[in-house]
Amino acid sequence: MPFIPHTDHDTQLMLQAIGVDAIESLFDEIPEELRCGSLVDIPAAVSEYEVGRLMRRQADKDRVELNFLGAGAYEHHIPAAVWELTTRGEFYSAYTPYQAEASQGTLQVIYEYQTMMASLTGQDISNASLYDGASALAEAVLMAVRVERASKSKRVLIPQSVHPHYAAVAKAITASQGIELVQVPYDPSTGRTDLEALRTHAGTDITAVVIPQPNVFGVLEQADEIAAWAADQGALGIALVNPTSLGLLRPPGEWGRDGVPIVCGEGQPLGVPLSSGGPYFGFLTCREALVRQLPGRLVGRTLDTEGKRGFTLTLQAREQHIRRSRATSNICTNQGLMVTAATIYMSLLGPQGLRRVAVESHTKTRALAAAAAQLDGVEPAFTAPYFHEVVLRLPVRASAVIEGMRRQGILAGVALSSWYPALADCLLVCATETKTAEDIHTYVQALGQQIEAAGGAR
Amino acid sequence: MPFIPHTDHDTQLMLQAIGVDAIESLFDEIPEELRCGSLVDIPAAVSEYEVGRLMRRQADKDRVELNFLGAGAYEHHIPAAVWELTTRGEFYSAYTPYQAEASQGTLQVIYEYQTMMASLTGQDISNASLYDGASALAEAVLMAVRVERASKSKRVLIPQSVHPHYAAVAKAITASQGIELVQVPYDPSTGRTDLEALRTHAGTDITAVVIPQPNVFGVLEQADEIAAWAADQGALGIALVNPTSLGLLRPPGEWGRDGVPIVCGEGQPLGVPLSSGGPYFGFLTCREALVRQLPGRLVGRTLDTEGKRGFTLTLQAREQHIRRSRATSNICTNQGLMVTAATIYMSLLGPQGLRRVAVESHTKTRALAAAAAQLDGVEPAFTAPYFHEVVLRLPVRASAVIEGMRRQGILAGVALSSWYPALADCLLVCATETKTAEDIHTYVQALGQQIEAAGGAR
Amino acid sequence: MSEPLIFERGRPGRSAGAQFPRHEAPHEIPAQFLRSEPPLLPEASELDVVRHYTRLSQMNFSIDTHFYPLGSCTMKYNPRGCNSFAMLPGFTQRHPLAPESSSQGFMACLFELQEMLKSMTGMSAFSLTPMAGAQGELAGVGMIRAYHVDRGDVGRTEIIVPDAAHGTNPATATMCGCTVKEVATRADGDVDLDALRELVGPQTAGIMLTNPSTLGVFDRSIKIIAEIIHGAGGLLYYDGANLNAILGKVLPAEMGFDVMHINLHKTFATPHGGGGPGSGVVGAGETLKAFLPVPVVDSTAEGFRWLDQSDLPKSIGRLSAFMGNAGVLLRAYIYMRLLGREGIERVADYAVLNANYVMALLSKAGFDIAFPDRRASHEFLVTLKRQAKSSGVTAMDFAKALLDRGMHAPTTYFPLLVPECLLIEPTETESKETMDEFVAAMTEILAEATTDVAKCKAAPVTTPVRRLDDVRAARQLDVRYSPPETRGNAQITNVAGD
Amino acid sequence: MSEPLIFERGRPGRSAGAQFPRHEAPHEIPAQFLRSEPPLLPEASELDVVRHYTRLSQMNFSIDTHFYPLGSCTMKYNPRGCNSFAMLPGFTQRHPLAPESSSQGFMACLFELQEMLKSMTGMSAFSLTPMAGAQGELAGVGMIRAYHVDRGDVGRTEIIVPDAAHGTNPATATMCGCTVKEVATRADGDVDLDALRELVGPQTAGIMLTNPSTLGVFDRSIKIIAEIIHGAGGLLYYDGANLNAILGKVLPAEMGFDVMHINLHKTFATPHGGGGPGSGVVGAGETLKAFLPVPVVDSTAEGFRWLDQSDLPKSIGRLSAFMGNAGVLLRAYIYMRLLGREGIERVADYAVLNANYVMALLSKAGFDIAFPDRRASHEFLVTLKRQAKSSGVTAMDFAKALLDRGMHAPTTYFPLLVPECLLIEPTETESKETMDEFVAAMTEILAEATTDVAKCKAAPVTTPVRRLDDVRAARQLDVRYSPPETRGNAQITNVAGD
Ligand SMILES: Cc1ncc(COP(=O)(O)O)c(C=O)c1O
Ligand SMILES: Cc1ncc(COP(=O)(O)O)c(C=O)c1O
Repeated sequence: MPFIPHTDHDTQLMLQAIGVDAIESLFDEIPEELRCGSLVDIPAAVSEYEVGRLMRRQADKDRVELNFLGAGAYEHHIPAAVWELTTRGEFYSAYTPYQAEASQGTLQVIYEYQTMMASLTGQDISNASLYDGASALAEAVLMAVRVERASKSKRVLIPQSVHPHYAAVAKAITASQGIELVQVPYDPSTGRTDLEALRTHAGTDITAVVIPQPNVFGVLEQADEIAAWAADQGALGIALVNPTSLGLLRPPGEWGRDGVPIVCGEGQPLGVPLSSGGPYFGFLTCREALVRQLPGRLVGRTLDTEGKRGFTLTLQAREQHIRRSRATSNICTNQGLMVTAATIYMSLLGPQGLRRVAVESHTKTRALAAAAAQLDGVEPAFTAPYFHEVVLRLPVRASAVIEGMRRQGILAGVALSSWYPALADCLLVCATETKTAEDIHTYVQALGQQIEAAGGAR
Repeated sequence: MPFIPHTDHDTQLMLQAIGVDAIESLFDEIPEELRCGSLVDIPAAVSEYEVGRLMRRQADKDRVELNFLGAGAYEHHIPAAVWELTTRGEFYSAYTPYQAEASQGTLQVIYEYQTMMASLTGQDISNASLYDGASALAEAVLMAVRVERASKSKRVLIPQSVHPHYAAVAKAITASQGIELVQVPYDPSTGRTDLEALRTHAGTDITAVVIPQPNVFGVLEQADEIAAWAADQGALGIALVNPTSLGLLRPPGEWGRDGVPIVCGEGQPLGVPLSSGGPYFGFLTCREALVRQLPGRLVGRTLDTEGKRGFTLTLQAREQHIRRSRATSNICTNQGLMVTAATIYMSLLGPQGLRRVAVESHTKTRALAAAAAQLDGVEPAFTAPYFHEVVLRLPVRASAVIEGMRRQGILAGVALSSWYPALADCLLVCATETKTAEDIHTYVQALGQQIEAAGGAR
Repeated sequence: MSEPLIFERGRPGRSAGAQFPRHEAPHEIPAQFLRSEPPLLPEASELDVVRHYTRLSQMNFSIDTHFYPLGSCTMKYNPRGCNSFAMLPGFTQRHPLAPESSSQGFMACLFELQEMLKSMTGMSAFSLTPMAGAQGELAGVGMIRAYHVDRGDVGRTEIIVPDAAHGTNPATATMCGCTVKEVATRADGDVDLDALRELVGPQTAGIMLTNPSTLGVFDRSIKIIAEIIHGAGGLLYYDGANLNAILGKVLPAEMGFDVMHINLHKTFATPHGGGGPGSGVVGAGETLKAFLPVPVVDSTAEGFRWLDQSDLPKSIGRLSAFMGNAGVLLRAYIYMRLLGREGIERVADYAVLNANYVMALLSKAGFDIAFPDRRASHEFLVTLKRQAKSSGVTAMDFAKALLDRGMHAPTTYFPLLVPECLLIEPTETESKETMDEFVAAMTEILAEATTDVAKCKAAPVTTPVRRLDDVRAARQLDVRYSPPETRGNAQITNVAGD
Repeated sequence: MSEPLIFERGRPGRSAGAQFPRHEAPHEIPAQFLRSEPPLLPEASELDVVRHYTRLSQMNFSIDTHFYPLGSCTMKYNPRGCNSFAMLPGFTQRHPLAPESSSQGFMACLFELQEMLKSMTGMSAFSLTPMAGAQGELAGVGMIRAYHVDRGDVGRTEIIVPDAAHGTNPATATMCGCTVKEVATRADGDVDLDALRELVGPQTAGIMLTNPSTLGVFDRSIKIIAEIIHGAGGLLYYDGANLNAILGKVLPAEMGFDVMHINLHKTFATPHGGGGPGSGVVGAGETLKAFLPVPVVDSTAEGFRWLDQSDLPKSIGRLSAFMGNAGVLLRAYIYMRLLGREGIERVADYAVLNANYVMALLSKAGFDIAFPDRRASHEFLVTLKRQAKSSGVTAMDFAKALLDRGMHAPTTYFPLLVPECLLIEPTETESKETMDEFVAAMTEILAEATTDVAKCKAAPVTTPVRRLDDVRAARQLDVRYSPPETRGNAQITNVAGD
């Protein structure tokens, strides 16, 4: 029996000890009419060899040569050590570190992680992770509303340049608590949030303002101006950031005049593979004064009975298992293993490595944009500076080139039409440090061919 | 600097402590005229990302769909746990367990391994591994010669049905010690060693007789008869066996009247991937009385100063680091990590699993042979029972089908022409438990097509 | 055994030089966007990092190293094959927005997973996106609310939750904008039906239940509960955290549940990873299936495709940026294929056998079982109230004393209902010998609790640290490292804990 | 911490059921070939096995967990990337007899490896097949003999070996049918040239040397040694075990060596794996290259191809069934690419810096350096003769006391020449802090050796076992487990050890 160690002899001895004849008797409290029959629709068992072969076949179907997709999930080099260490049984198969003395490994990892994320974002405190970037944004909004109790409107401004999936998740999670998410349009020429449009909300009891940096187009927002405006309005700033970018870019803690007090984002770029969207992890950091409203676990350093340094979960009274219906969030299981990976990743890269990755990702995307702009009818859609993603305007519908390029082994980018109908001819493209000059050449060549095939000029 | 932790500051402090100005000064005892210049022919450094991409490209070139090659290296299912555990840093990056107290993990693994191998082969004692099956055969021959000092001839009979690479290795390693390896032909109809030919050596001071089971053709030798004859001649029997087969077949310790006292072979089938031929490991087991002549490391169980059970290397006086020029062998570094994998593999399979693998490998190969024999002109070359490899006689030169089948994604087998010119139309094929009925069907279809293409009948 | 922080290991200027681009081209990002100070990340060599995290890992208890009978958490063996295959490059490298045409392998796995989940629960449809049990609950309660609103019945804002429920249940109800009503538990462990009848009304959105409950018993009146709730116009949410006890025995849909989640990281052996990730896939019956979160996978003649909000207009929407914890889903899928029908039907048999076996032995050894007249489900409760009273040795002391005996502690002080309790769940993957060792250890501690209280209180002594000062941790909050030179102001102190 | 044997964990009839075929078809092998009793293999669940070997692994010291300054062994960091890429499916699944047409990826790596090895040694050609240093030596000495025989000079059967040489050198010479002549070492650590001149003659096949020697010093008279040997008609074998100290500084060919091996598991960071596997690739200059073992990889216009005995008729033949330890070769290849030219040139710099640094500090701390007037190579010798005499605390006691301080011991009692010695090799991948900690630990033990001899003798106390009884191990030989019921006769006892 796979994974069940009982020999017949064991089972007999155990039944005897319990004092029943058969395992079936142990279910005798379940009303007979509730009992189901055999699960006939579930396939018969296969061996590990067979399932391995099956999975290899399925996985091979989805392999592609070159991936230029970004839009919230980024392909970076992940040092081999990251996952060789992360999948060590002691990390992989441990539970939440409630028994601190038996979990110092995990606890110290989280403490180190908290330190790194707090510094990266320019905040005082980082929690131990949330599910993913989008749900972290939702939690950040809920947190802001709890913090800003003075604001009765529960109105949160959210730029249209926030990843549409993130906006959707924030809406789905916060809607039933009477929170209103108000969109702020972007400037169609720069690709940045339209500050004029933002300012029309002045004096209307805004609870919080979400500031994406870079935004979904890869474009760098005028984060200082937005942060300052939010502060003027008495609204909490919520930064939504890419952690790789913070190897190079100014952290939200330093935006505007006094910095933004809540920062969230997607941790995937920090050593987590693309993996079809998950498991990733959301991060959430904040100013010290806000810690009581912070959702999620937190690890603190303390002393043991002999005065030795140790780590333990702390301020648990914020959490569901203690505060129940009045907790800061319902989150229990988080994304601990991903945090382990990210901590190891950041340790291996260090400040220098993370900066290099940021710079190289930026310059590779710039090189791609420049090369693509040599194609007739292709140009960057926006004028503002960008980080490591760029929106290219094509002479054809963007969706028209995707499938053709895929057949050439290239994932070309995201056709923005389904998210932004006005950008039907726009393709969101990302090159990271993983792309070579040759890769970029291959990309641009293929793009030219597919534009031609779709009826555009070459 | 990859892998070198020194900051400039560290280096300065260290040089100061030593009392020199520059690292270069530390090499001042090397005569100037010996110093070389820069290693200009070696390529510049690449990052882990770059080398990963390069290696992936190289590895992908060599992938094939279906492998029916055996001939000394066998594709079996390897449980995922085997290598996830074996590559844990504590096993992977440890040295030889000379400091026993700091190496109980490795030592206990080897003790368990020794137990399993001794039982599998029906012997008393197993060493801790040799390099591979072929060099284990060479060491077994040397051991037999040392044991059988009474025999002055140093003549060892070695059937032609021993894997030709093994015979070559045994020759290369033993030749300079004046050992004569005398070939014994196989019976061209059964594929077994020709007992008549063997018996012609009666009374000629034979030191030892090598008995392969199964032999290179997959055929089961008359091991009992050969073992008994060897004993009659006062020659030591050396069994050369496939360890998978011993899940099902009678162990050499029980061959003939009193069993064969030395057993060697290739451990690869026990959880070690094909990996282009290595690292594998050779095993060598023997009767208790022969232990002083056993080459290689040995782990023994003993007690610590508090009476607790522990493990340590033992009988080291057989080895080069103690006995130097009079050691049983020059072997030092062995194949420890492979032994770890094999021990975990055998633990996961157990007696039932190993037997199943043996039986299924046998029945799959039989099924293949039966299906292939449906093709015009294809038939088994030999009549004797076989284990999990079979020699097929084709209506064309065997080498003629290999490349065509490869292009169809199938490694067809070994064309025996280069080893046995008389078998130019023969193909040595192996199906293991990893092959499904569908795989076998695919194989036979492709074989038919390629025979046709090569001008043979369909 | 202790290990400095990775920051303490590093040195300015040190790096793992093979791990990032060797060169840095000049960039063109305007200065106003750039950070002036590098972040506080370790500056360490690759060996520093490998050695540090290898050593840290050894400071953990885990399933791979220790028996881990943590009630409600189902710490069963996490097969290594599930990990290896889920991490095949074709899966780990697949971008979440890859076109359907290059996603058919992945989508096939998800579709089959959806189908298997339907079979084993009786639900009509599943959505795989929720990233843990709590998010599954959020989805489910959100669906219940959306259903009522969709029918124009906007006043249903109360969610009933048993007093023994897991904390995520009431917390979820609140997050969904509902009010929580607690229903009491009877002395025999089942829900108090009279109390329940009094709670329901036109304001009732629904009830959240796990069955078997967190008390380790199967609620025999589940059918009546369903009638009461349905009769009042409410719906039933099944918290699938305890599915291990009834897998292949009872379909939640048959008990009357309208919507449910399953913690794949419990029943289907995906690893807990020191806190996560998990997966809380959510299934619904006919009433609620239109409201399931998106995306879900559909099978068509042209292959698998994603169903999104436009396909499922009543959906409560999107709960994750992409497709939930996809890698966890793959691991669970692989596990289900390995178990197969026979194996899945066997899970509850042996999980329940193990729990009842340990319960019987502990009872004989003199422990007080919280519900001694009931069958254990896959877990059961011991109460140490008597011991705490007589000798002062508490459930926490037992927990720590177990650590010294090389076993992880059971869940302590949950459910809150039962004083000084240990919730013990061996899971089906543990052997009789291991359980016998556990019983022996418990028995030994029980004896020690009368003969050597001080030793009980001093435990653990074999772990990397002794008992930690939780109050200090909260009062002198120290949740990040500051290098010595900056420590003065950056270290956070005196945020009073609570 | 202790762990039963896996046999003691199992139970008859238990198995890891996912790991082998679920069915067994009837087979047709005649009964006389079948075994009557199943072998003594564990009967355990997958969890039993995973837990057992995970726990065993934790009982080891290793580079990944501990500083490991084991002289002559070059225990440098084994990069994880080398392992991951060498284990790509295309490599692990490649059958050794796969046709050249589906082996071009693998063969390209080997060919480039051969070329890089030539560059860094000055040799004319390399064969990659030897599976460890000792087999490289076997190849090399075999080639020397074959060369003499090929010239008809059959009387050259003596191999000269320094008295400080590693045991594999004399053992190899014997395996090659040669007689060993030991040459003495001078007080300054270099070979005694006068003694050497007396040893050589028409019977001299050659000499085996490592330079820097196992004494941790570079033999300055190497050119003269080469002249003496070559002058007498012999050839020089270079034992490359200490290459780490001179990589990129001196080419062995320039020193006058005709043939050599490199331990890739030392200089090129392939893991030692608890004893192996390694790789002892062998290189030769013009005189001997025709005699290299087969196969080797050749590059032609049509791609890479294997050269076999038919291509290289003078080859000493085949030393492994297939292509040596191919996976080790891949790891070393990857490592060399990661280091690149710059990195390879840096290895010796920092390996030698580290050794000289530790030597300087230990000397200051009061330790006796065996060759105090010499530069250390990548390693150096401390002798504790004085301490052993005055307090009875031996090199072995120091070694064990280091274990208690969380560091692996240096090599002890090798070379045999220097009494009570520790051969200390930090390697270039260790940091200054780690070495400072080592020096502090050594200094502490040195103090303890006068103040608390009993404690030194009692060490180690923090390891899973205390000092083991080696004599008992040899006298009451117990090298395999026997289940209780068979123990009577199967247990082996009283084979006197020696
Ligand atoms: C009974 C019960 N319900 C719900 C949950 C919440 O699940 P998760 O931690 O996956 O969010 C748990 C998990 O501990 C649980 O035990
Ligand atoms: C100086 C020296 N020569 C030769 C060898 C033998 O190498 P191997 O163990 O790889 O056979 C060693 C290894 O320990 C060594 O240190």
